[in-house]
Amino acid sequence: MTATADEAELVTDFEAILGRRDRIEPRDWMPERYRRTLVRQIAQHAHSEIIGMQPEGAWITRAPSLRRKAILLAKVQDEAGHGLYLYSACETLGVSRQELTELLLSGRQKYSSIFNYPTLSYADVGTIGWLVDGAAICNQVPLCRTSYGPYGRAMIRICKEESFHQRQGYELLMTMQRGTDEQRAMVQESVDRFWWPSLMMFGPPDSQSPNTAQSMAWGIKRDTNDELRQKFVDMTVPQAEALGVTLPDPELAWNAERGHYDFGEPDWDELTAVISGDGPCNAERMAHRRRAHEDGAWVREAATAFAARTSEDGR
Amino acid sequence: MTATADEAELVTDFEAILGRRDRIEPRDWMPERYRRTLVRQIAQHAHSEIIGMQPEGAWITRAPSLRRKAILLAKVQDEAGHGLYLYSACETLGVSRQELTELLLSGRQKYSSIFNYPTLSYADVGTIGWLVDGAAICNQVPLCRTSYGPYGRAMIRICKEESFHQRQGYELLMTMQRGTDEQRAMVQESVDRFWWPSLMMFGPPDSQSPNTAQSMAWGIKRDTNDELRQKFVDMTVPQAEALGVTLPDPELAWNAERGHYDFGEPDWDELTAVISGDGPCNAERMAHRRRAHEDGAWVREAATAFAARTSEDGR
Amino acid sequence: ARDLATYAVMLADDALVMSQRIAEWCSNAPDLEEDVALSNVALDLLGQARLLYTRAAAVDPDGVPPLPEGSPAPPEDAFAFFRDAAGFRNVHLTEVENGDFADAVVRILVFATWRLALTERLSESTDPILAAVAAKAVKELTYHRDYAGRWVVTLAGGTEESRRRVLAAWDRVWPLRPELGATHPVEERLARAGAGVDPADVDASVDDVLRQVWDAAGMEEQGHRPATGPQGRDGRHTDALVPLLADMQSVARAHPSGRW
Amino acid sequence: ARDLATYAVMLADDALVMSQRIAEWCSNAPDLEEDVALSNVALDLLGQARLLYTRAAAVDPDGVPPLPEGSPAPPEDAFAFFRDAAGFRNVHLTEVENGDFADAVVRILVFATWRLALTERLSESTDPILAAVAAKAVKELTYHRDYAGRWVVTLAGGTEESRRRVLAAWDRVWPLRPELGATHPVEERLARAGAGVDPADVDASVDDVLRQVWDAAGMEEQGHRPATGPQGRDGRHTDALVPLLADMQSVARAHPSGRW
Repeated sequence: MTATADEAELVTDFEAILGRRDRIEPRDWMPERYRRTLVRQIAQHAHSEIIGMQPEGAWITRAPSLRRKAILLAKVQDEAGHGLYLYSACETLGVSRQELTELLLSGRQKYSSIFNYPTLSYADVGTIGWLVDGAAICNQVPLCRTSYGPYGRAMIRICKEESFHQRQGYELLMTMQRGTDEQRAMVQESVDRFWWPSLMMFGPPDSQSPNTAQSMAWGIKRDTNDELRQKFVDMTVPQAEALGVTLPDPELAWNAERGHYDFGEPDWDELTAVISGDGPCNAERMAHRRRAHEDGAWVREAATAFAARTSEDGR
Repeated sequence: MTATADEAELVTDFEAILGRRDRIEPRDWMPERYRRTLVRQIAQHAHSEIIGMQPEGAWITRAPSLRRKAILLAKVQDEAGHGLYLYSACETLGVSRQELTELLLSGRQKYSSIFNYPTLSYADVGTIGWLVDGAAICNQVPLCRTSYGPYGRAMIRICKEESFHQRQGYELLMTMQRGTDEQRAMVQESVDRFWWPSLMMFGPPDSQSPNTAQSMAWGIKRDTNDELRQKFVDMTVPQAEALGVTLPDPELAWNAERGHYDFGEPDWDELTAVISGDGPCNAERMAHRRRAHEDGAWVREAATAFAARTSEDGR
Repeated sequence: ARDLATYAVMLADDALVMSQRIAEWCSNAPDLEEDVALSNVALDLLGQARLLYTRAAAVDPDGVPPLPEGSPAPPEDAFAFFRDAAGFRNVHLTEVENGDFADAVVRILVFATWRLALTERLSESTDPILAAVAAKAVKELTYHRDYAGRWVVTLAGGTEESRRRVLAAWDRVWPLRPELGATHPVEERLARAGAGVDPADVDASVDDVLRQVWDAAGMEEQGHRPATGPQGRDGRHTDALVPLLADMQSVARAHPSGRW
Repeated sequence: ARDLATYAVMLADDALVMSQRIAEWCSNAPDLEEDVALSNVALDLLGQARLLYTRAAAVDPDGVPPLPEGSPAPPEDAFAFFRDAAGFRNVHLTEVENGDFADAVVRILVFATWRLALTERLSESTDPILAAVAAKAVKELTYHRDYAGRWVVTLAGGTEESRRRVLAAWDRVWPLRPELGATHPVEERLARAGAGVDPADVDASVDDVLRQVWDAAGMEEQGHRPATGPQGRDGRHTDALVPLLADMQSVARAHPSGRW
């Protein structure tokens, strides 16, 4: 990349890299729309990790065994860690964490709609691990091969941890299924609440997802929403059977012809409502995040002032 | 009372009223030291009602039956009401509630040391009713005949409600004693914690209570600390037996000669420590009160501003 | 009978959970008078809840949640202490966290206005007990509504800060308003039978009362109001109910066969 | 054996209750890095608690709190979830409410400095398991102490507000310091037997470390320190422990024979 190289040449190089499925790195030239799309996607992912700490984090203090408490605490800690990797990946695209935080807090950038649903029992900790992390993994595994280097590398690390979380969630549900009748009822009730929202995590149907084609061309998306959703359903139905829970969809059935499970249509109006701010917990999640951020302002200011002073002192 | 009447005459009149056990009223002349002693005593009593809402109030949300929740909520509400009467009585002596609140919050006026002990189980709600309200009643019944009219009348109303609370507390303990072994253990553990602090509610021994003589002469105290303490012990021991709990004092024994129960010496150093701020919950109680007061400042300001505006508007 | 009992439990749960939230104000109010008044509101609602649970248990004894073995607790306590969040039927407005004093009065105003509209009609229920409970509640709720309404007007016309706060409280409370007008199938069936009230039938009159308060307070009418179906009435709650119940039920559950 | 088990429970309760308080910071810290670091501290302490409860149960199986009938919970959970406040042996420093971030770091600094001094000696305990648990804890607590110490110095030398807040936090935490030096009879007997540590023996070295932090932070030495005997070690607690336990134990107790 030199100052004299003209735009067309840069685009050709860029597309050549994509063509051979190689990675774009921070110092490579990239089209502004590619950069902006990536920033939005990575930031939304990072924000989801941070907001996602809340629904599960609320159960750390109430975990019903010390072993489960340790597992959950470590998991939520991992989510904070994922947020850190992803904000770093985003910073390589020239946006600071502070800017991204402002975009989250002002509502101009989104986070995954799934975290606007409440967690009402300890079974939800298991269900989130199984279904929500499961759906996240379906979404994310292809992103390990995404065209932007820092993002792909962050995803590799994240996916490894997520699949660990998924197994732990499933194991919790399995254990509860071997417990009392009340516990089994808790598990079923939790799965009933999370099934449809999990399907919506893959976004609107392809017919209503206009940006998919461009993202796939850029190699920052590898499969369409509907493909991923189908993959998730196919993966999950046998797990539900092994677990002994019923997925709340009467249309769910094996289709031998397609070699896939058929399933019902999610309530897309609900998804629209949740994305536009009218989900059950949108206000609560944002208020929590804003409060934590505001409460911590004096600490961040103190750290900055202290760093400035000690570097002045030449210490 | 005229402008020409000289001091000596006023004092004579004042003492005549005391002499015939009649009441001093707000518009009567009174010696400045009498007024100041009364303000201190009534304010301390009012503050005790307000601070006393905390240790019991913390259990309202956790009351183990709806009936007990209603009883406890009504009781703590009564305490707020007692605070109101007593601050009003104090205001007739020319000190505003706001001034008194400042004196409490700055630590210049005290409240009863008993509220610096924690409440650790629901049995404490019963024990506070039985022992703490019981001790308060011993202290307060004589004050119904106190020389200052508004104070005496407030005490009549308060004592009536307090003895109702005491019966409810005792009844809770009785009920728990008919419950499980664990509940009986809770009751005993609670009585063990509250017995000595209850005895200390009567203040230091007479030998170390220099102001008692003057207060008795003024008719704002009717019995000495030790007399009241003895009365309380004599009243309480048979109740403890009926309840089936052991009072934690090996020296406790009937003295046929005196016609009273003998009992051990409370740990006066502990009382000194608690009064001087080193009790188990002093910091917590004051911090709670200050926070509630500060959190409510904007509401009080709004009410004042609104009242000023509407009276201006002639509405 | 099952419907009637469920309906009584819905109304009882609203009252109990709201009472629990208001009771959290105890010793935290801006002034002693407000401590007394808020305790009063909490006590009234607690009393309504107890009568309604008792009615539910009388109508449908099989619907009372099972107690731990050896527990001597009365039915009202079985409802209060031995159900999990998913078993509660209260609306979200009653369960969300407290916020500041402006939230408290806005929330009480909306809740009491709505519940008053329901209970006024319910006092003519074909179920004589529900009718009697409702008739008693009408007086209480009128006081709650007027108390909260006065404070809303005071805060709106007080200082800049109090106005800002009361408007912010409206913004937080208002999204919870639509659920109050959503009809649950049980409510619909009972309304048809003359034993209950369909909340949709009082929705407009609730708005009328609230509009009067807005006018008196010089506030704009609240806008955006997304449609919603029953939420809490179907056992779907916010996160906030879980810690509320954990706290409320902790002693009762620690001593499952305790006697209080 | 009874003494050894009691001693292990004292140390375990300190770690569990402190861990529980620190875990409340989760998703509330001033920055992501602090969220990660505080979770780490909480996790380390939780791990210490689990090992110590398990040791206590092995040494004195009769001392394990009784579980509800049919509960498959391991001993560590019997200790954590099926004791009431009066059964807990932790010091008050671990149980009081959280306050702000300055409280958090001051409290962790004091706690970790004290516990590090204890565990350094305890790693030479005649009980080989306690010694091993302590040796592992030494590394963890060193990190906790250094982390908190760095923040105390940073806050003291940051802005006016941060300095004011860290000084206020010291004022709140300091009254809880004397209890850390008070010797419980169990500790005394075990120290004499070489299995435990008498906290009085490390009291001066704790002060030395804290003094270094004060110096680095340019703060005055803390004054007034009323003498005290054991409090929490004897089951005498502040009000703050009760809601902490109500929350922590709520799910386990709601499902007394649950399997997790």
